[in-house]
Formats: sequence, C-alpha cells, structure tokens
Amino acid sequence: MDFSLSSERQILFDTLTKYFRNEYSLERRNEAASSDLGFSRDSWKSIASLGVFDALLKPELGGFGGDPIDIITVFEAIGSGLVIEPVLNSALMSSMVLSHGSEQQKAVSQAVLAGEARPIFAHFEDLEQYEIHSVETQSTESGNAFIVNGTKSAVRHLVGACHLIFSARTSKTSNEKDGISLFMIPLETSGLTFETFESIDGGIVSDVTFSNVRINKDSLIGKKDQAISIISEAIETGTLALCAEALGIMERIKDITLNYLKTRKQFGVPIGKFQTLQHRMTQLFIEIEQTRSAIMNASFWFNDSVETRKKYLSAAKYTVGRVGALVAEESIQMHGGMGMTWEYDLGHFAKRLIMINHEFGDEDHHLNYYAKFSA
Amino acid sequence: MDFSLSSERQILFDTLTKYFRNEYSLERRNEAASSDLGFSRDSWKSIASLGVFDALLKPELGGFGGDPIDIITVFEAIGSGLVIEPVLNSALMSSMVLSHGSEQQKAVSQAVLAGEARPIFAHFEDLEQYEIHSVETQSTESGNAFIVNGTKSAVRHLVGACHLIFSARTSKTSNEKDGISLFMIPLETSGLTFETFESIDGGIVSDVTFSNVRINKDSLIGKKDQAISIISEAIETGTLALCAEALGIMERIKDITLNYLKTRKQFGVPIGKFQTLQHRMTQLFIEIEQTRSAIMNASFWFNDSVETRKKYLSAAKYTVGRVGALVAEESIQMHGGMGMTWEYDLGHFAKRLIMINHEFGDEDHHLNYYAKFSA
Amino acid sequence: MDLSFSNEQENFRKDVRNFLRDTLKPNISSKMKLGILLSKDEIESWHNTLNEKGWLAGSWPKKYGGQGWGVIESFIFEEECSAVGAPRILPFAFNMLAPVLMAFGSDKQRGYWLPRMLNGDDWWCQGYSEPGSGSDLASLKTSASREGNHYIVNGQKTWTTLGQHANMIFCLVKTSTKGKPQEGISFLLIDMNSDGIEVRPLRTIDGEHEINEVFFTNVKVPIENLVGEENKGWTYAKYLLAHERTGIANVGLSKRRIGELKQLASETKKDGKPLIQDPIFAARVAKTEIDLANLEITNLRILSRAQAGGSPGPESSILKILGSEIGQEIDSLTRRALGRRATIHVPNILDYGYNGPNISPINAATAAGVYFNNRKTSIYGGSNEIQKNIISKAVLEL
Amino acid sequence: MDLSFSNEQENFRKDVRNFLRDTLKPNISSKMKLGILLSKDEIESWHNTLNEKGWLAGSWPKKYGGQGWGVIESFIFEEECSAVGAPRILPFAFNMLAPVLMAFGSDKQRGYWLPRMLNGDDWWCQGYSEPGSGSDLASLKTSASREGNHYIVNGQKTWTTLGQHANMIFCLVKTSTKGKPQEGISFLLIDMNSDGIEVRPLRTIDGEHEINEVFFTNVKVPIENLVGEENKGWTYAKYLLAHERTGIANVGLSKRRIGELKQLASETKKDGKPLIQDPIFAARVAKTEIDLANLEITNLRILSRAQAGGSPGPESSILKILGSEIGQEIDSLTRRALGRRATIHVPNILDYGYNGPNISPINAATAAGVYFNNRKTSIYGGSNEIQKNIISKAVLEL
Repeated sequence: MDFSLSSERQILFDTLTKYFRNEYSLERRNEAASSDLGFSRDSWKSIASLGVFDALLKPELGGFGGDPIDIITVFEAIGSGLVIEPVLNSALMSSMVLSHGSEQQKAVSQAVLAGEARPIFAHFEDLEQYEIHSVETQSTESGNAFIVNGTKSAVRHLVGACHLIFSARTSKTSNEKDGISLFMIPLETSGLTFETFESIDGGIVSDVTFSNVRINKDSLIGKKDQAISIISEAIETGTLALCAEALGIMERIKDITLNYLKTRKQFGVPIGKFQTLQHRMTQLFIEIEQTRSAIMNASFWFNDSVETRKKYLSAAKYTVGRVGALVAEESIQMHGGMGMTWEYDLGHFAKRLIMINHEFGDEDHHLNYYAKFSA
Repeated sequence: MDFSLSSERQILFDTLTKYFRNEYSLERRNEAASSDLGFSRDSWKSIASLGVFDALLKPELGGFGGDPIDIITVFEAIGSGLVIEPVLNSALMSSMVLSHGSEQQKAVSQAVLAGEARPIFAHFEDLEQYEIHSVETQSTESGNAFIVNGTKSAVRHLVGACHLIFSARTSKTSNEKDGISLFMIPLETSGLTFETFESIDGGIVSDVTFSNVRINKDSLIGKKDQAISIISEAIETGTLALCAEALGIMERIKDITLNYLKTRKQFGVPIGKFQTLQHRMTQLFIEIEQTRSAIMNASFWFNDSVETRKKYLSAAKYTVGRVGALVAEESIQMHGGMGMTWEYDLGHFAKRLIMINHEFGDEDHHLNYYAKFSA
Repeated sequence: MDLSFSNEQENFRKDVRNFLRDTLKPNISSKMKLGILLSKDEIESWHNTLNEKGWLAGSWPKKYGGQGWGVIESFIFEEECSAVGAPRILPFAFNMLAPVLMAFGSDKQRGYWLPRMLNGDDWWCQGYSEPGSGSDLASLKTSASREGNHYIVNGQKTWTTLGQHANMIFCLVKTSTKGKPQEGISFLLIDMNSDGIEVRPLRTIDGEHEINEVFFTNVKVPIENLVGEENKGWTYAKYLLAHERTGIANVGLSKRRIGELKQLASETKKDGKPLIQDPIFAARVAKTEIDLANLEITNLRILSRAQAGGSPGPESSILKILGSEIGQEIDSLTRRALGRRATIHVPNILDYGYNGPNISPINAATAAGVYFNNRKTSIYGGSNEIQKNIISKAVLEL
Repeated sequence: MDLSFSNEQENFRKDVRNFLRDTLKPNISSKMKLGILLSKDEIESWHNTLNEKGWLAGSWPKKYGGQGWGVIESFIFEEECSAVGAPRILPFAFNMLAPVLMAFGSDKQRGYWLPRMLNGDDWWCQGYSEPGSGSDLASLKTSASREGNHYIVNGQKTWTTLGQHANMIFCLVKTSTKGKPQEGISFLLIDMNSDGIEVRPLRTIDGEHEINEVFFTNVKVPIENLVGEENKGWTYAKYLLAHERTGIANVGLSKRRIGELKQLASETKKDGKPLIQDPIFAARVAKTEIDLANLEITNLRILSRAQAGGSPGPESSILKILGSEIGQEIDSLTRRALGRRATIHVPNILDYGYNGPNISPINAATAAGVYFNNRKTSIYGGSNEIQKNIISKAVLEL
C-alpha cells in the first residue's frame, strides 16, 4: 500500500503546476476564454510540448502513459491552472475513440499528439440529461454513404476543431444500447450548421445540427452498431479526468480562501479567528480530503470489472458534485462581497467547479448509478 | 389575518402548561412510564378533569371543541409536558372512529369523556412502514360472526385498555383501499394474544395477534368494506396532533438548551458565547419557527379538500420529522456528556421527539406524499 | 387564529392583478423571469407607470404621497408583482432613504426629496459598504470634515448597486473619531455630479455590471445635506436596516420561480422520462416548496407582529436568511434541471437587436449566470452570518 | 500509488479470519451485532482468547509481549474482527495507558503493569473528564497533594466508561495551581479499592449503565504510582489522545453495519415493496456507503502517513469526525428502516434467561437504544467540535 506518486509522476505534476502558475496566468486564461476561439492556440501548443498528451495516452495510442494514475495526475494539475484548452476532449477522449478506427483515422490522433490537430468528440444531445445511450441522431445507409440528421448539444471547444467525431443511431434495435455507431468527418462538411454560445465558465459551446448531411462510408469508426462500449470507455475515462480537474480546482479554492481568512480583518481581527468560519473551513478541508480519497479509489478500481469501475467512478463523480457545490458556495460566502467580483480569482474557479457537475452526470445521476451497482 | 390564539384557547393552553409544569413532573412521568401500565391512571383522570377531552372533541362527539386549532393548542401543551397518557388514541382518535358506530359503541366514547373508559385503536401491521391501506388482517364472515386472523403491530397504550378497535379486510377487491372494515371488541375477547415490550420513549407497546378470533357481528363499526375514509380521517387528525406535540417538545428543548448555553462555562466563559454554538442554536430557533408555521398551515387547510388537507399535513409532518431529528441531535451534541444522561431532562424529550417520526409516517414518507399532491 | 385575508385585502389583490395585466409589458416580464438586469429606461418607465397609479410608494403615509399600506397590503402588492414578473421597485429611495427622512430628516428635506423620488427626478444609490468594512459596517473610513457650510468628503464606497445610473447617493461617513466607532458616523446625502466623485464599474462573477465602486476626493457637500444630527448616523442606519426587511423574504418571487422550475423539469428528461418524475429531483423540489410554504406563514407572522408593534424586530433576520437560502436553492435546482445546457450564458438574449441563435429551453440562456449572481443575496444587506449574530444576541440573548 | 495490500498482509488477514471463525462464539457476535453491552465475564473471556493467540496487544512491541504490528496490520485485524462481530478490545489498558507507560513510565511500572494487562489481572478505566470540564480538559479540579510517600486525592471524575468493573483507574489530577492550567497536571494510577473511592452509576438516555461517576475523598495513592514527572501529565495526555485515534474511523464496523442495514431494508416494506427499492431510502444508504468508501481510503492514507512518520498527526481528527458521523447515520437509517417497530426497546433480548417474546425483526429490540446511545460517539474522546478546533489550528493554521 502506497499513497504517494511515483517520482516520474511527481515530477510531471510539479512541472505542470509550475508552468500553469508561472506561464498560464488567470488573466491570460480569461482573455483567451473570451476570444472567438474560446481558448489559446499558443497555450495548446505549449501544453502539447510539455508532454501532457504523452502522459495521458497509452503506448498503443502513441503515448507512454495512460494509466488512471497518469490521468488524475495530469488533470489535477489542469484544474489547479483552470486550463481552458481542450485537453480532455481532443487529446484524451478523441484519441481513445480514434484508436478503434482506420489507419487514416488514427493518423488524426497522431497529429493531435504533435499539437497539429484538434478533433472534437460530440456525443450528448438535446434535453436529455446525462444518459450515455440517449442518442437520437440518425445515420442512415444510402448506397456508398450515410445520411445524417440530428443535433449534438452544447459541445465545448468545437470552434476551431479540425474534425467532428460523433455518435449516431445506425439501426433500430430492441436494446437501446445497441445500434449506435461512431463517425469522424471534417468540420467543414456541408450540411452542418453551428450555433455558438458563450459558456458561463469561459470559452464557447456549440450546438451542431446535421441536416441530411451526406458522409462517406469510410467516416465510420470501428464496427457499425456497436459503438456503445467505445463511447462508454471514453466517457468514463473523461469522467475520471474531470473528477481530478475538480480536485485541482478545490485545492486552489482552499488555498485562496485560507489566505483570505488569514489576512482579511473584521471587527479588528482576521476573520479566520471566528470559530464559525474555522469550523466551516474545516468542513471544506475534510470534504476535499474525502474527494481526493474518492478519486484515488476510482482510479484504483478503474481497470477492474466494468461494474466495479462504474461503481467507484460514480462514487467519485457524486462526491465531486456534492463537494464541488459546497466548496464553491461556501468559499464565496466566506469571502463576502470580494468573492462576487470578476477581478478576484475565486469566482472563476468556482464557476468551472460548479459546471463540472453538468458534464458527464451530476451528483444525483451518479448517486442513482452507484445505488444500482451496489444493490 | 390573525396569528394569535383566541382568549379561550390561550387560557386553556396556559392552564394545561401550568398543570404539566407544576403537577406533572418529569420524575413522576418517568416513574409512570416504567410501571406495568406504562402511564398513570391518576394523571389520566386529572387530564380528563382539566377539560382536555372536551376541547379535543367536536360537539357531535360530545365535546365542545374539535377544531384543528383546538387540537394543536392542546397537543402543543401535551408535548411541553411530555405527557405519556393515551390522550391521542383513546380520547381523540377512538372517539372519532366510534362516532361512526352504533349507539352502544358511541357509549364507550362517552365513557372516555368521563375518564372512565380507554379504548385503543390499532391499525398498523407488521413490517410495512406507514401506508394506511396496508391491512392484511382478515375478518371473514361466518354466520352471525366474523372470524379474525392477523397481527396488529407495536400498539401503544394497549395494556389496561377496555376495548380494542381494529381494522381488518372483510373482502378482497381490486382496489386495495376498499374492503377494509372497523371493529370494536372487549380486550378480554378470547383468542387474542398479546406480546408487550418496553418502548424507548417510555411506556409499553404491544403486538396483538388474532388467532381465529370469533367476534359478534355487532362488533362492526359503520359500514362493512368502507372504513378507509374513517381510518384516514382519524389518522390525519392524529397526525396533526402529533405534529403539535412535537412542537411543544421542541420548544421545551429549545428552552433547556438555551438555559444550558447561558449557564454552562468552558474555557472561562458561558459556552453560548462561542459563535459556532450561537449560529447552530440560531439555526434550531429558525427551524422551530418554520415548524410552527408548517403546523399553522396544516391546521388552516385541514377542513379544505382532502387533497389540500393531505398536502399541507404532509408538509407539516415532513417538517416535524426533519426538524425534530435536527433539534434532538443538535441539542444533545451542544450539551455534550450532560445531554447523554438519564437524570437530565433533555434526553427524555429528545427520545419522544425522535420517535414521533416513527408514528404515522416519517419525513421521507411525507415528503413523497407531498410531492404527489403538488405535482 | 385565522390565516385568511380579509375581503378588502382580497379586493385589493384583484385590483393589483388587473392593473398588472393592463400595464406590464411582456418583454419586461420575460426579462424579469430570466433574471436579466433591466436598463435604466425600463426601470424608470415602470416607476412612472406605478406613480401614475399612486402605487410607487404605497407604504408611505398618505401625507407624503403614499397609500398608507400596512405590511399585509405591501405583501399582497409585492406578491402579485412577483407572480407576473413585474419589476421590483428599486428600494434605495423608497424603502431605505425615505423612512429615514420621514423619521429623522428636516421638514425641508422631506419636502424637497420625497416628491422628487415619486417624480423620478433622482436616482438614489446607497453608500454604506467600503472595501475594508463589509459586515463590520462600523469600521468604515470615508471621512467628512466640516469646512464652513460644507463637508469635505474623502474615501471610497463599494458594492454600490446600480450606482452607474445614480445622480444621488446617501452615505454613512465618519465625522468624528472619538468614542466607539459607531458614535462618530453621520448620514449624508451627496450629489453624484459633484467634483471629485468617480464611479468605477465592478463586474460580478457572472460578468454583469450591476455594482460599482465610488471614490470621493475632496467632495464638497452642503451641510443642509446632513440628515438628522451629526454623529447619529449609526442610529439612522440601524433604523433603515429594520425597514429594509419587509419584502426580503421574497415569498412571491420564489413561488413564481418554483412554478417555472417545475415547468422546466417537466420538459427536460432524465433517462427518457420527464425530470420532475425522478424521485430524487422531485424530492428536492418538494423540500424547497415546503420550506417556502412554511416561510410564507413565518413571513406573515413576523409582518403582522410588525404591523401591531411598529417596525419589524430582530426576528425579521429570519426572513433574510430563509428568503435568500430558498431563492438560492431554486437557482441551484434550475441549473440542475437544465443539465448540460446550463453552461450556456447569453444574458443579452432578450435585448433589442440580439441576432444570435434561439436557445431552447430559453432558461438556459441565463440560469447559470443567475445562480452565480444570486450568491450575493446571502452576502449583501448584512450577510446571513451577521443576521445569525443578530438573532443570537437580540432574540436568544446569547 | 498502489492501494492494494501486500501478500503478507493478505495472508495475515486470512489468519485472523480463520482464528475468528474458530474462536468467536455466536452468542457474543449476535450481541455485538445488536449493539448490546457485553458482561464483564464475556469481555474478559474474549481478552483471554486473544491473549492465548498473542493478539491481545498486537500493536505493542514484541519486547512487551506484543506482535509489533504496524498500523496496516492493526487495521486489518480490527476490520476482520468488526466484520464478524468480535468484541472490541477495551482500549483503556491496551491503547491508552500502555503507550503512555511505554513512553513515559519507569522500567518498574512497565515491568509490573504491562504483563498484568495481558494476563487480565487488572481492569483499567480512564479518569479524565470531570463534571465541570468536558471539552475543556485542562480546567479539571481533582487535586492530588503530596504527603510523605503518598498523594492525597480529592475530587470527582465522570463519564468513566465501564468503571463499575474496574479495579484500577488512570487519572489526570491537579498537583499544582501555578502557571497555566495545563502546567499543573499529573498522571496518576489509582487503585479503585482504596479507601475513599466511591463509584456511582450514571445511566445514559437509553437506560444503560455503561458510564459512572467516581468520587475521591482523601484517597491515598503511593508516589510510585505517578507516571513520568509531576506536573507533566498534560503532555502524556496529549500523547495518549494521538494514540487513541488509530481505530477511531471504525471503517470495518461501519461496513458490516451497512451490510446489515441493507439486509434489513430488503425485509421491511414500503408501500408493498422492499424499502431498499425506495429511491429516497436507497439514496440515503448509497450516500452513506460512498462516504464510508471514501473514509476507508482517507483512513489508510492517514494511517500510512502515521506508519511512516510516527504517531498520527492532527489530521487524525478527520477520522474521529467522519467515523462518528457515518456511524451515527447508520444508526439513524437502521431505526428508520424499522419504521413503527423502532420504538421497541428490549436490550436484554439475548440474555441468558430472557423469557419474553421473540422480536421480529430482531434489530428492533435494540436499534433505537443504539441510536440514542451512539450520540455519545461525537461527544466523547474530544467532541467533534474540539476535533474541528484542532484541525483548524494545527492543520489549517487559522
């Protein structure tokens, strides 16, 4: 039993957090976030050159990491820097999906590693909350092509991507988990329309609509109708990464808030001397420690059976959701007015932390999942 | 709009609380609670002589009160005194049930008013939690009699009662709410067996089992198969009363705890000077005020449509359940070791307050009910 | 005990309802329902509409141009306004400054400022908080030193809501450093167009510009703009705090918003079924609804006690705490109900000239922003921690 | 990072499991599972069984008769014992007094008292708390004044767990009133059979007799019963508090109890279906189960840090807080699962000679009593408030 990182991973973590602290200021981050692209191409390249993608990907995907521990190590650092570049989707999840594709498709994944391509994987739709198998986009075979109709909803980082990877139903079956396939097409494919929106936590999200979009047969990734397990694996890996990102954010918020409690004075003393705030801050500290444990647990069981993986992953995402809201809300409250202002760091971390609850399932969704797996 | 009690009710409330404070000491109460009977016959008679039953019952039942406000006024006082006598069941609920009965049956109810009879109404069974229509006791017609089989579970105050009022299925119908009838039999009817247990909050509870008990046809109360609305009304009235009892207990716990916070010293100052305890005590105060509002609301809507009554009654019982647990647990915690001891008043109030959550539905049960009615 | 409204009160409710049906513009009510900040023109226009009816300051005594409403009438009015998404009357002039002027101002001040409020001649903002003194208001540092017929004011105020529109600000300033901090504070009315005043926007975390910093550098203020006595400002401020509380439970607003939440949750889906049918989500909504139903009675109990005994007592801190917590819970459930789409942030969706895409459901455009913005409600006007201190000391005597 | 146990550790786990299967009597394990207090004989008998195996004080160094277990081995042992409902080894001698004697006692004290602990010659209880000093331990008043070769002890201890069985008590006493309160405290071993000692039962709210008051009137204690130096007792007490924490998270116990809760909730019904299928109840159970799974890792993280760096640091206060809260939540859910039958209170259900009715489900006999009794777990051993103070100061440096 050993709870410390290996020295290689510790070095990677330290390198990344140092880089994010020194070179990746919140000011620059927010500037990039409010640009038309929603993030910074320069930062993307810098992150690639730091070896982040190599650490995230397994050797068979061209990296030399990819263990759950690699993923949580990198993403805790990403959270601590409030990094807004599409590392999660373009580097990690897209590569995982493309590894099931043709050589041509895998080549796109190789270009990602070099920092030269940014495909984006779009899966979720419409008003359904978080169920992975709720796919209604249709892709109908028609001679040498598929005709696609449907909408993928609130896709982060789609602006400026090179390729769109997406899921669609290719046949109706009695089992709603079957009949889903994956495709990759260039973003400029005709018939795609995009509606873009500012995102509350920075950057741009897009709705992308397919209106009788005709795509080549070789756009298919892997086997027709049988993509659900590929999708699940990518999203589960993404969920683990998001949990670690949230942890990195929580640790930063803890530091910011502790510093405020020690320096801000009211009624003549630092407000951290008030017992109520001491106990509330202690509660946050305890909950953040429990969150770290939950994520360690999820990474430990990640390569176990599918049920065990899902169970502990849901436990972690539930914990991240519940504690994330608590940390964001309590830290703002303990700051008072200062916590409400744009110019202060805290709010930006808090916004991202809350919105992580809206990706890949919120605390209620995952509590329900956990209950199913542990019944 | 007027939130104060009428002067008559205020006098009744003051009379009762004065009596319970001066004549009905906790020491005597606990002595009675641990007697074989589980309560005190003398106290029962004193309570009757104070006019409590008259205030609880409508004129058509022989009283001169019975408004929802009468009921919550009396039961808040009963809670404040931690009264253990069977006022709720024998006086209020039994009388309501018997008012639908024959003249002979009504006579028992009249004897209650005089303090001379104590019938007990037993409805709930076995391991089912709180659903009113979950009746499995069978009462089968056989010539001039009914043959009864089944068990009523954890009935308070049955020891020393004169009559047993009970519900049973008299026919199987597709609607599980139909087919239930009510009966009254003398407690000494042969074929009844009793198993008695100490109750954690004082007094005795009994399981009563019917083994081919042969009872007279005229034991039937009201119409065969159609008792569910009578049962519901009695239990709903009982639920309102229990809510008010809980409120009376909460107010006493509040007083006890406030007094402790002001007098107990640690680290050289009264512990009520510690901000954490101030804020926690304030939270209790706020929640108790909200509970009072919930009960006022429930009594205000009590004579409205059945749906509206049930909705606000469930809101009140849910609130009582949630706040009751909070008040009991927090008040013990704020007392520290003292709150854990038998010799100190607090624990006895706390036990009853918690166990009220186990009568007529706990907070989850009633939250679920409320959600149904407000959908 | 009788919780029903009188016939007169019910008739008044109908009048308000009819008035709102006839006068409230759909675009305004849509903005209110999405939590979008109204423009200066929109707010002033609504104030004028109310003033024509005589309802802009209904709770003022008739002699000052009000209707002499009691707390129940004010409650009914606010509830009906909230129910249909009518704009809130800005509190700074009508609920905050006016009661202080009525109680402590000179006849001349009352005669001059109160009619101007009704006419919309002035836009008032509040100058209380300072960077170093939020909850600890008495530690404020902005100074006013007497020079002839003027005070010379120096210092900084912050958290000045809608100060960017204001031409007048009422301030707490330090006129003496003797005695306890509370004893050297005065209440001053200051023209925002005076030389030496600078207003700087302070963006909130949702990106909105609602609050401001106001800087004072040697600002000359005529001594007739002192309210009451010098160094007695703390008394007036406390009086004001008590008056500010009347509508603070936000019962009407929260009722409407829970209704909208339930509607939203019947449109979004969880695993193929309407979200509102999910037992866990339904339980969250039911809990909030019950808390609110209880608060409605608590609110009326405290208000009717205030009706009887003058101004609301320290118990009214309960209303601030519960009102903000329930409102924040509704904010939270609304963004949850939107699932992945909650991330969308288009606060200008209803602006004239907006030509971006439609958003479905439209709540997604603002829900997250509103959630973050409303974290303020447990902070401003005396944070919920301060309210708990008040209850603890003044009610529980701890 | 590797969360798995080593092969040696897994083999040790098997040994413990086999041993428990062979030696633990069903009646004892049933009592433990129902939360029933064991008799003196039952506890001593189990201690003897463990001592024969050499596992009564496994974490002691071998030179004192222990096995030199590390924290992971101790964790495994406790987890396996909890899983099958083996009695807890009473902590007073083995986890509390012994570490103090090993660190601060004289050779003579170690040589005399430690073997007697293993043999079961003494039953130790703890004399810390006093009526006026619970969380504020340093304010204790029991005095010990030196007279020749004795201390004369006067005062009162309270909350003395199982003191009714004890023949020895280790006490914190006041030997000097100079300096800070902490500086005049000494650590004394006192024979309970001395003249002037009176033990009075203190019933807890569930009616049980587990704790006691102990009165000292001119009790003569030989000076060789002083541990370490006079007036240094506070240091030893703090050392002891840190050592007391090792098993305090109660992970193994709570795991077993959640399993039993789920079993119970599959037998009781809500609206005709097993309660465990009710989404709200299932969510409550799942939340607790997740908190516990997280605590299991937090516990191991803190313990393995302790393994590396000596005694567990102030972070171990986390374990006390979470361990008690999770345990209390299980207590609460268990009584909820029993619905109306939770009110039944028959703590003597498993006593030899009990001739009352059977109870179905049997958990009903004790669930409410256990719920109320276990409110103590967030109070004793330094209340959870004190634990939060410790974290706040020692970890967060507030």
